[in-house]
Amino acid sequence: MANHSASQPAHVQHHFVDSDQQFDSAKLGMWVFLVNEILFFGGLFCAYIIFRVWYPDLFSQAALELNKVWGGINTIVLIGSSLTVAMAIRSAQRNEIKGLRINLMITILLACVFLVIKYFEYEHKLHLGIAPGSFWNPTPEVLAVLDHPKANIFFSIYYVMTGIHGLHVIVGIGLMIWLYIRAGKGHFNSEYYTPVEITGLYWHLVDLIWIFLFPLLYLIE
Amino acid sequence: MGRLFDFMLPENKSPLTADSTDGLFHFINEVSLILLLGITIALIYFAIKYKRKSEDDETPVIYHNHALEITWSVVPLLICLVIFGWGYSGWLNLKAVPNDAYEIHVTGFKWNWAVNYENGAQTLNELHVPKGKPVKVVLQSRDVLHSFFIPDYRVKHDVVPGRYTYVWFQAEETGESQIFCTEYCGTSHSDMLAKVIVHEPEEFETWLELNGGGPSGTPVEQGEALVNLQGCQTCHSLDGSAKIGPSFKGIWGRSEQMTDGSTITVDENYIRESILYPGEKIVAGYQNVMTPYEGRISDDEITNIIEYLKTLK
Amino acid sequence: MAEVETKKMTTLQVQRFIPSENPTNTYLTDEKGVWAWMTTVDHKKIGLMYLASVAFFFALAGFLALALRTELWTPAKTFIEADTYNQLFTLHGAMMVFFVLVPSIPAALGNFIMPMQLGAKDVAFPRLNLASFYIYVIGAIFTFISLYMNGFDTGWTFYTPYSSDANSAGVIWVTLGVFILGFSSILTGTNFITTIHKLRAPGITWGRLPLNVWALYATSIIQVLATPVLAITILLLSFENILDIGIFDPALGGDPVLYQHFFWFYSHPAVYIMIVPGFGIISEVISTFSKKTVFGYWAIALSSLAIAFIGFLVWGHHMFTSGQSAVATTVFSFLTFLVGIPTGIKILNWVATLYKGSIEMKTPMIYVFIFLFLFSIGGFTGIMLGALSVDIHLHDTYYVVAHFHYVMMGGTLIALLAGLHYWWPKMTGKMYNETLGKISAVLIFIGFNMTFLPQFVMGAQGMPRRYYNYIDQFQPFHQTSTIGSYILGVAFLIILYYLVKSLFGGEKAPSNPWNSRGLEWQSTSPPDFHNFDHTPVVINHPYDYHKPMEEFQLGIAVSHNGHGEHQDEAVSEETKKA
Amino acid sequence: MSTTAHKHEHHVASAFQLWLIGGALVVLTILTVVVSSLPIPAPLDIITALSIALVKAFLVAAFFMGLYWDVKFNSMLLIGALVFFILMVTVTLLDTMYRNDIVPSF
Repeated sequence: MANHSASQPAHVQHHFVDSDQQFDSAKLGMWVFLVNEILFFGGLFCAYIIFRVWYPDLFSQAALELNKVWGGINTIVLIGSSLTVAMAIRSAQRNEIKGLRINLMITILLACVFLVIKYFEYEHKLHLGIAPGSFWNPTPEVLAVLDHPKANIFFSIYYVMTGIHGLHVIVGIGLMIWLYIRAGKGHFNSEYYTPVEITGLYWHLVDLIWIFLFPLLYLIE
Repeated sequence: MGRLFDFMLPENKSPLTADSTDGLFHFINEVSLILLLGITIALIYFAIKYKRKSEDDETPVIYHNHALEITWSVVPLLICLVIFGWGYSGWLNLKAVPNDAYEIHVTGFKWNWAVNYENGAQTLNELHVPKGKPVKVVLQSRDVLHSFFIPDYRVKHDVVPGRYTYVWFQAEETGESQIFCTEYCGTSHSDMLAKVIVHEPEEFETWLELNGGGPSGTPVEQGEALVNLQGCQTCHSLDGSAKIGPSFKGIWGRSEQMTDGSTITVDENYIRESILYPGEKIVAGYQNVMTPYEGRISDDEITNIIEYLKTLK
Repeated sequence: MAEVETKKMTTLQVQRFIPSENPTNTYLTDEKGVWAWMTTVDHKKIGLMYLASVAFFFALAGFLALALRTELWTPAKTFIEADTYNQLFTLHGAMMVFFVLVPSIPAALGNFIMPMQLGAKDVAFPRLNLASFYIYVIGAIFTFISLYMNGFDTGWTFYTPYSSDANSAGVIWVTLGVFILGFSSILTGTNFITTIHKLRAPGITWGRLPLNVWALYATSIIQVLATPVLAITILLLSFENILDIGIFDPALGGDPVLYQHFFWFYSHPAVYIMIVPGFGIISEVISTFSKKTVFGYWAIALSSLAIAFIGFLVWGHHMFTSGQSAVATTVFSFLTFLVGIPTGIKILNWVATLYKGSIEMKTPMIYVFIFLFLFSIGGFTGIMLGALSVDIHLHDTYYVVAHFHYVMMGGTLIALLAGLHYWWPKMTGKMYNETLGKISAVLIFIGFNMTFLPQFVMGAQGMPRRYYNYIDQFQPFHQTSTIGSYILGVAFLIILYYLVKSLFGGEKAPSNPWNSRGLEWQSTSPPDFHNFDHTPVVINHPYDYHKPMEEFQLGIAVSHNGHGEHQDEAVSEETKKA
Repeated sequence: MSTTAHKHEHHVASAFQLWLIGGALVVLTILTVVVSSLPIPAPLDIITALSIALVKAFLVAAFFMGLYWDVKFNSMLLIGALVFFILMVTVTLLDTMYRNDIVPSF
């Protein structure tokens, strides 16, 4: 039987040689998972590109219905949260648990702000009857700007892309709360902060996706 | 010609579209058979020749053999390139419709093929074509994906809702050929069959003349013709048996229980609604599967159908 | 167990470890009880749980197949209605693909064997491994709920707009089930890639990786890259059903052919997810039973990766008649032939491995021979279907049905059977009845060919697939096929019988019954909870049958957590000794 | 590769650097919104917007996600994912861009 050597810290699982191997494995595993995420969203971007190539007019018209100021503010909110996550990792690396918790808290708040803004955007659009697929039932004012037979498809793509992205934000908030609690229990230090690191990677990817969603949906007119 | 794998293919009735396909089919089969025999013989020979004599058998260390490996990579590659080129040219031929092709429209819908000719003649599940003349069949679908397949001519194409697709062929002998639907389309997918009926050219002209100009006769006769053309009996029997939908027998004036619990007596307006918007009221025990006829049928035609249904006591 | 002193060392000394023939403490005795099994993070137990689930679904879907074949005995109705038939073939396909073939080799056998072949104690993320098993279970539950909700009759491909039409509660549940199932596959792939990168024992360089591990590596890459696209496709399809978003529905302005692109972008590579791990098993078994170095190690290893890569670019060959553009069709056809080449190379390498070997026709080896024959036919008919003009004629006929059964059943399942018989003594510590094993292998061969050879003929004659009724001329073919399927059924029952029997009354298996040089055979049968009671050190190629067994039984006594840090020193020192 | 020979120190980014990257990202976001309001002709506006997005993505991946200091294999994974995404899009476009539907003549 293999036995744990007393020289290894408690967080190292039995099948790893040492802390480094465990950290590298976790990080590699997370990157492989991010590859998944990229191709998952890749399918949506692919649908976007194909419909855009088919109906370029539709996309430039429909983008007018999206508020680029709020979209831009949301982009900055998300970038800010990415920055605070990076700062949180830095705090963990430097053994500053207080800083870690503060940064995590700011990240959670910014993510909530993002969702609230998103909620009002959705709310506004649904109010105007700008709904996906067969629920497409726009008011005359909208039709005056956007009279395209495939407009419902654009908004299907819009809702699915931003909706799934929003879902990722919600999952991210959950993870951050989990980290916040664990940090409070003193689980993390400069030797062991793997969960913070890999959640950070996830959060940055959510940011990355939005960095592309924003110009593709809001700005191309 | 009498080739080894002739037994696998149906009779070739449209050489212009089928010859290239058949030639390639035979070529691949023959090459594959030779290679498969080679592999099999090698396997059996090695298994016998190098059967284990004792647990201490020594085996040679052979990591690789460049000459051999290059041979068995390059030769199959070359064969594959030949096959690709051959298949590609045959396929281009299937796509390139001759300019003088006679055009016929075929609409696939659950679970029939409606055929429309240039002079307004219509048939259901019968594709009448002249012999010795290229025919282009323009395909469209009313509901879901179907696929139009005539094995005797080696042609097939998916029938896609919202788009037109086509196949062409040139039948060289009179007689009948089978048409299949090869894209799964629901309950009666396997009954979505039709026949190509090849006529002598003059005979075809006569047939076309006779059937052109749309239905005629009394409203009841016209209604019956329409019900036949639309393939209504695929789902609605005339003998009282329940199929996909309720039977037409005795439908007029019948009281039907709906899925929402209400009861409706079949009258003109109910029939009209059920043809145009079949999803509105569903008879209990049946599914909502019928394609709406809104925009595909005129009020006069509906009236004729109603007159016909009244006669089905 | 080998008696070794644990020492603190800077340079590692290598000792010989001869696995005990009478292990007292194995992974099977370590944790007992249902709860311990259900919550275990041991890759071996999780592998066995997958194996049991896969066997369950295989039995279920196989039973459905027999029902389908029985229905096809006569051209019209034999004993079930058209709607039932349509649901059964859909369920047969969906279950065989998503619940049997995809997880069969990687998640069941791979989970058990791969960490042992690496000399690791477990996969990189054991808890994730358990999670993916339960995700698989949840996916299965969703599928059963779907059956309760009127079922689904769309075919396993879920083509739109048929699948997005009305009355589709069953479709929504099953698509969500497949969506969930996808994550099981993704997590397994993620886990394996990390394990292969980070947890190799000292001395296992990329050049000494067993071919089974190479195959699983290629498989995992495909899983990671392709499965998320299935997830998003199937999610969009669910949205299509629930919310009518219309991206794939022509009635709302979408494009049904786009769905096919999305679907096959996963589902074609998925074919390689199913077959490539089978290649790995064949390489292992063929070298063990011919007691000879594998011919063309790198050719076999790298052709797996080549297949994985090119396999991503050929999905459109499922769509030659769909109305996709001529340019795309041409490109897809061309690339399809390119993917045939590495596959052909593999087959010839295996045949060449037999040359001048010391061949022992044990049950696993018989399956390898069956594999080589059946898979070759599957490959040749694949070339036939890749040829554009011929595919137009053969598309969606029984020819295609026969082709993919030759590849998926004649390939993957036969390879699975080879692997199962090969590793059975290691997994259970028991030997199965060799005679019955050989009899059932021959029965499978006969039954299989009887079932599917006639389907090539009737397919080429024009018999379309997914037909409940058929025209009379095809009846003799269908009847031969049905009889063949019964023979297959009997053969599988025999296998089930003697495997289960071996568990309870089987002869005790030695630690290395086949005299393999593979690392997984240098442990006890069944293995220790931690696979090895030492850290294995590898200095030879896994197929170096010309070297004595002693050189394959090396290891260092456990130091910190199991693995040595200084692999280079260890290897060089041992090389000097040898 | 299986085990690392030395215990390596994880890179700790400097706070200044992180703030700098964050600032750059905000500036680029404002820039891309402003540029989108300018009357730039059709293909160029997409190219500008996407170029800015790519620069932002690079900054996030390289510095926030630490790829710049990380083992190269992780960068390879990211690039590999993008390559497969691009393959997926281009090959699908081979179909969708070159379909020409025939129009019925009667």
